[in-house]
Amino acid sequence: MKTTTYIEAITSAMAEEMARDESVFLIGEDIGLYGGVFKATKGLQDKFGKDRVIDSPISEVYIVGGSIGAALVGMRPVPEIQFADFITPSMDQIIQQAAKIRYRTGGQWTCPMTIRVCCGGEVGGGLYHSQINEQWFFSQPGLIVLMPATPYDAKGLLKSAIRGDDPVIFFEHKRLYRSIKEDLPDEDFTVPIGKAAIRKEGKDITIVSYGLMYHKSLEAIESLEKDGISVELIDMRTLLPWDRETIFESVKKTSRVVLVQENSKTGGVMAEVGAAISEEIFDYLDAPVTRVCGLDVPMLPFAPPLEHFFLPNAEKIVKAVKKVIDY
Amino acid sequence: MKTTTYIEAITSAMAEEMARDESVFLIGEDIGLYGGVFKATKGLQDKFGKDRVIDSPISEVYIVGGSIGAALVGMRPVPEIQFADFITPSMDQIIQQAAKIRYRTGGQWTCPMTIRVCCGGEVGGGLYHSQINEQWFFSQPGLIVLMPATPYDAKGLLKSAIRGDDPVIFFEHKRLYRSIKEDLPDEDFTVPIGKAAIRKEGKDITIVSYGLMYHKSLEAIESLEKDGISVELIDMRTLLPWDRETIFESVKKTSRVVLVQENSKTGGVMAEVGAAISEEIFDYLDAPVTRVCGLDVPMLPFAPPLEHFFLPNAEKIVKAVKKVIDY
Amino acid sequence: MAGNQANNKSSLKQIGLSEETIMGLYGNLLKTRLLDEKLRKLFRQGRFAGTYFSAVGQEATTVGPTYGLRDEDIIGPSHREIGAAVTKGIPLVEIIAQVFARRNSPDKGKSHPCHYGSRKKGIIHPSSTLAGQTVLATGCAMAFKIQKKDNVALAFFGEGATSRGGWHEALNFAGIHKLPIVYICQNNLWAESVPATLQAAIEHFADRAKAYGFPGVTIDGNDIFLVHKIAADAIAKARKGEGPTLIECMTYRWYGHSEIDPANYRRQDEVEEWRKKDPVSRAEKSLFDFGLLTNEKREALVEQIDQEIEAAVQEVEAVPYSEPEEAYRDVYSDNFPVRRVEY
Amino acid sequence: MAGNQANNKSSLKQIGLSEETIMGLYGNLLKTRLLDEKLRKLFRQGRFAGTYFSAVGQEATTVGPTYGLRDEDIIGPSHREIGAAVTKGIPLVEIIAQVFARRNSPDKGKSHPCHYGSRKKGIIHPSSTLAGQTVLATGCAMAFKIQKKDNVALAFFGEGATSRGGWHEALNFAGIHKLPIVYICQNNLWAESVPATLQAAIEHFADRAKAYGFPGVTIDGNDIFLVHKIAADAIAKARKGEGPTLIECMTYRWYGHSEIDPANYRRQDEVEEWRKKDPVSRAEKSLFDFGLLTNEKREALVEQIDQEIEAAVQEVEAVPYSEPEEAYRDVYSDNFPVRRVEY
Ligand SMILES: Cc1ncc(C[n+]2csc(CCOP(=O)(O)OP(=O)(O)O)c2C)c(N)n1
Ligand SMILES: Cc1ncc(C[n+]2csc(CCOP(=O)(O)OP(=O)(O)O)c2C)c(N)n1
Ligand SMILES: [Mg+2]
Ligand SMILES: [Mg+2]
Repeated sequence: MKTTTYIEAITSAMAEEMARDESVFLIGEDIGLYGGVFKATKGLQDKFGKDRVIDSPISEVYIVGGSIGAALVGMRPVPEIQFADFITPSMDQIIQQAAKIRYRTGGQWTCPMTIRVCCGGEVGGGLYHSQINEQWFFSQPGLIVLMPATPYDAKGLLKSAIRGDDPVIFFEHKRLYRSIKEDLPDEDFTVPIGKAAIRKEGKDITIVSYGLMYHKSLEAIESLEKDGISVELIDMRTLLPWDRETIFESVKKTSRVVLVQENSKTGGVMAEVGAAISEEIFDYLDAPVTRVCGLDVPMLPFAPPLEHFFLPNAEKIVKAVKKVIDY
Repeated sequence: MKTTTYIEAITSAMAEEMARDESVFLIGEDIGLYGGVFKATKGLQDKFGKDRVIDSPISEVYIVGGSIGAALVGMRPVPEIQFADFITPSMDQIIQQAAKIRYRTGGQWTCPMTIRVCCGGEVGGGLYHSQINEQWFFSQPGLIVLMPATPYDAKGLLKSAIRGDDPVIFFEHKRLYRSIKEDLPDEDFTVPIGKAAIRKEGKDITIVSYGLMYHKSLEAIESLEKDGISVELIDMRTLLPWDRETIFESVKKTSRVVLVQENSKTGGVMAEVGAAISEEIFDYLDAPVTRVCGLDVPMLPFAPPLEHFFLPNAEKIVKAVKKVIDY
Repeated sequence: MAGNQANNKSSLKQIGLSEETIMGLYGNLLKTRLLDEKLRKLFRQGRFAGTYFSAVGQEATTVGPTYGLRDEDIIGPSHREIGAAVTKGIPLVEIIAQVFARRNSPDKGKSHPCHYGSRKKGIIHPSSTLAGQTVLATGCAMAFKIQKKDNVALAFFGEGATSRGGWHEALNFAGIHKLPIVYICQNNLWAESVPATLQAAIEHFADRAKAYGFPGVTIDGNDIFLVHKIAADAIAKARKGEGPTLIECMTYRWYGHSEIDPANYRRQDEVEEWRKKDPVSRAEKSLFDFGLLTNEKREALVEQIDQEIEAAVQEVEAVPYSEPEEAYRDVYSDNFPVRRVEY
Repeated sequence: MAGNQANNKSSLKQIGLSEETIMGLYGNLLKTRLLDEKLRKLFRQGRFAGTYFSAVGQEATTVGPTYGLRDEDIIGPSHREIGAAVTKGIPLVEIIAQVFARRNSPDKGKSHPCHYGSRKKGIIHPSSTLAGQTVLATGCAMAFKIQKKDNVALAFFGEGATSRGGWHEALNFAGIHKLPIVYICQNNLWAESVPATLQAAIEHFADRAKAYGFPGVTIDGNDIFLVHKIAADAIAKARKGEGPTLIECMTYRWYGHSEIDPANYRRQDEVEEWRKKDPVSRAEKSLFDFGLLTNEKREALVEQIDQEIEAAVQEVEAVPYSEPEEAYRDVYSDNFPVRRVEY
């Protein structure tokens, strides 16, 4: 067992997978000598050489598109997008190539690629260093979309992604990189893609969240329990394909649900989760499916009070839960 | 009054706005001499010259990004993206620049630009000539997203878009270009952005749709009425900001709703509409909010039976409506 | 006679290619032409859906570079690479099944006609987004370098596609890392209706290589022997780890952008002029000169190929489309089946 | 003395710029330097949030081209263009208020520090996506051409940003349409931690202009007078409708990529070497030689500017942040207010 931060979990997952399988390689901006702007790839170029840890030019189209090409001929690329804000130039390659090459070729070509994307707010990053943009990939069949909230999941899911045969968008929340630690087993382990985690059982209401919002929800629960409200807390972990069964079972049990999402509300992942709950287990609901989300303004303005106002937090979650409980 | 097809409505809107305001200009691939691959810009280069109807190189980044720049200094660009499938390279410019320049500058710079995007299936276009991708823009605050279903709306909304001061993604459904006609007034008219249209009043159930799916829903209604089901039919027209009031009022009245969307289901526009209905008018619902959508596979496979299987149609809508009615 | 033969031998020598190569190039060129003309006709008869992009007039630019490649060498094509499909050896029935989108197509009818590809034969099925496969092929070349394999990648694209940002990013990367890739630009003077003069302010797109630190060369793209030699040299160089080359082949498409395009943006005399530079008749003229071909031999060859094509078309047309349920397959690996929807 | 003066006059003449221009350039250069060093310090003291990108060492590349522009000329900057903001005349208080993200900033605290912009002064606030403003500025130049105005656009970017696809698309379009724009590449040898040798296989990024059919030139970017002259000529040419120019300014950033970067990927001797080429002291040396500056005059100037800066900082720091509700504003025009959410 070793106490490990979220970012160390990611680094070690890459190091172990690279040692295990020589077809795994990394490409991205500043990931080599520098070890990445957040140091996620620290030491890896020393260990695995410049051929397997490639400092790319500022070319997000190529970082992803070149990785797809390499994946077609036997490699398992792990490209890094330095900030989720800069994934927009790669949309063409992700959507039109990675997500569809298996489909359009009737399964002849496959794309085992894991794009690591550093994302998320509450770091004073403003409009261009706080974005997530997970909803775009969530709506694209052919992609796997992951967002771990804990070091264990970060390591286990990243390993599953790298070993898998599908293109994965792997979101890492930069606010979590150094703020959370966990004891991780020394032996090799993976976390299955497609399974949500019930982090806490409860009976009055279900909270569904992912990424940083899982931690905000945890915070909210402390205060809610003081008021005698028993919350079941689900961390989605895999966004696509999302784990309907686990979420539905929980909501069937509690009959009430609050969905928490960091990104702007309209058209987000929780819109789907909410719509699906209403569509498929309507009869079990005793109150409206309620969302706590970022504001419907560009994610997110720079000045600290504006950033704070934009983001969901424990206080907002508590209020929403109480409203649903009192419904 | 003149009988006008959907595409003629679009052409005439551009011609009239260009005559009215010299800051309006067009840029896109094959739009000049050739008049566009669907002939939407036919005759406009002859009329307004090469400076105002610009045949661009194959550069979707520039087509949009250059238009944004021009918009900043007093122009009202109307760039064309030849197929919605090819809008992916422009995502960076649309999301990071157009949608956010007003916001990030505290309102100093504005971007009055209308991106015309030819979209949609049921034309034998396969994976790369059938896409819509409206959900990406629908989830981006700062953008206006329109999709007319009739010639009147096509003309009136396009004019509103061009005259407005916000960046607009204007989806034109290629299946409708020549398949529908309508008598249009000779005098100038506009259609307000942000207002849905109640196309038909009814009392048993509400169908909400847009674009080609509005027409599929109309078809479905014919058969439903024979079975004595009275349907209220709403055409969203504006996707962002969507007209919650009109939709909510209708569903409050009918207590039942079916949402019809051409694109894949997961993470689509109707997820938001469904989630919002469940969230905000929960008590009025007598049955689950039900969606009829494209399959959750890449939109869409080429072979005719596969394309047909992918798309919603009147038959599927009828079945879904009956299920909701019988609930 | 003897003198004549000696003469032929010497011109054969001059051309610097073996008889086998010359005949191989010609055979593929002719097959490509006949298949393409046949498919055009079938499309016009409504025998298959979608659309059709003819490459008639520019076959030498695809057959020439492809001839002699290994199966493991990768091609990243665009929409006019029927010649690469034929030459790299995708069976006729597979090519045609893909065009007809039938159940026996290896893609099961999911891809567009003209998006020729084959995993087995190392051709990446294109997405329609232009220059997309240029980026992917560059990534394949990057992989070959990491894997220390001496495979090469070949990317095909029109002059129009060079305006795309992704194209720039790919060539820039290939230059930095001296990747084993050869870029073939088919400059046919038009991108759909847009002339090359509105695509760039330079006359020769090979000049773009200067921005990436590797050589670019402009050649007569309708001389199949020249195209093959220049490309083969560049491929050999790439295989040795000496970096990429950009080859601009000047050529022309005889027909519309696709079969529904009347192409009346072009002047008729321009079309006529280029038809005179027909790569097939030019190759034949050389073969006649070399004594490698006679009219009779040619006719026999044509008839044989036509029969092969006809047989393949008949075989394909007898096969139905995939059943609708096929739409659910190949979205993910088997671990993640797609949820079925019932109404 | 008299002889000395005559000497100075002749070297002044040699340099080909008026005394007013020389002093104007120097004044802006010095002000930029002092402001930049001050902001670095303030950031290190935790006086403002976010991050800070210093441009110390490369000020001549922004001050030189910007000096003499009209308000209506447009600048598309990146993240090291504090010199353009100062020189084009954004008031100090506005610049600092933006860095501090205060309520009195024209952007109301929404943009990132160093994303300097001003509608009034014709500088487009950058998005962080590199080369983004290169595309926008090219669009402005396109508009000027349509509007038949003789305004010009100036785009600034580092050598790293030239690897982006959008950069290629913009320059390609500018070449085709001979747009009134000048592209300034600040080649400071590094893009964050990545050396220019991993950014492209060419030594000089000016060579990329060849791909777009307009001239590219590489110059000493730390000689403010040279930078100004070369840029002014290119701007004049663009204004006359004679098309774009790409100017590569060789320069260097003294400090880290941002203030949190120790920049230990660079060799110390490289840094030392470039510090010797300091654009400010080089300008001063010329001014001393010309007899336009003395040590006393310089000190007085420094003190005056420092006081101005200090006053502006104090003014700004007294202003609070915007109230939270401000987050809802400026999403759309007034027609489309954003829905408020209450929990
Ligand atoms: C990104 C993108 N934009 C637009 C199109 C539509 N389109 C298909 S082919 C074509 C012209 C291609 O010209 P060129 O690259 O010269 O190839 P050619 O057709 O001449 O062989 C266009 C604009 C596309 N497929 N992809
Ligand atoms: C599209 C995009 N990718 C990555 C980044 C992160 N990033 C910010 S500055 C920078 C390096 C820029 O290098 P260069 O263009 O040479 O400018 P310099 O910092 O040297 O002035 C990088 C990679 C970004 N802002 N945008
Ligand atoms: Mg062409
Ligand atoms: Mg640099």
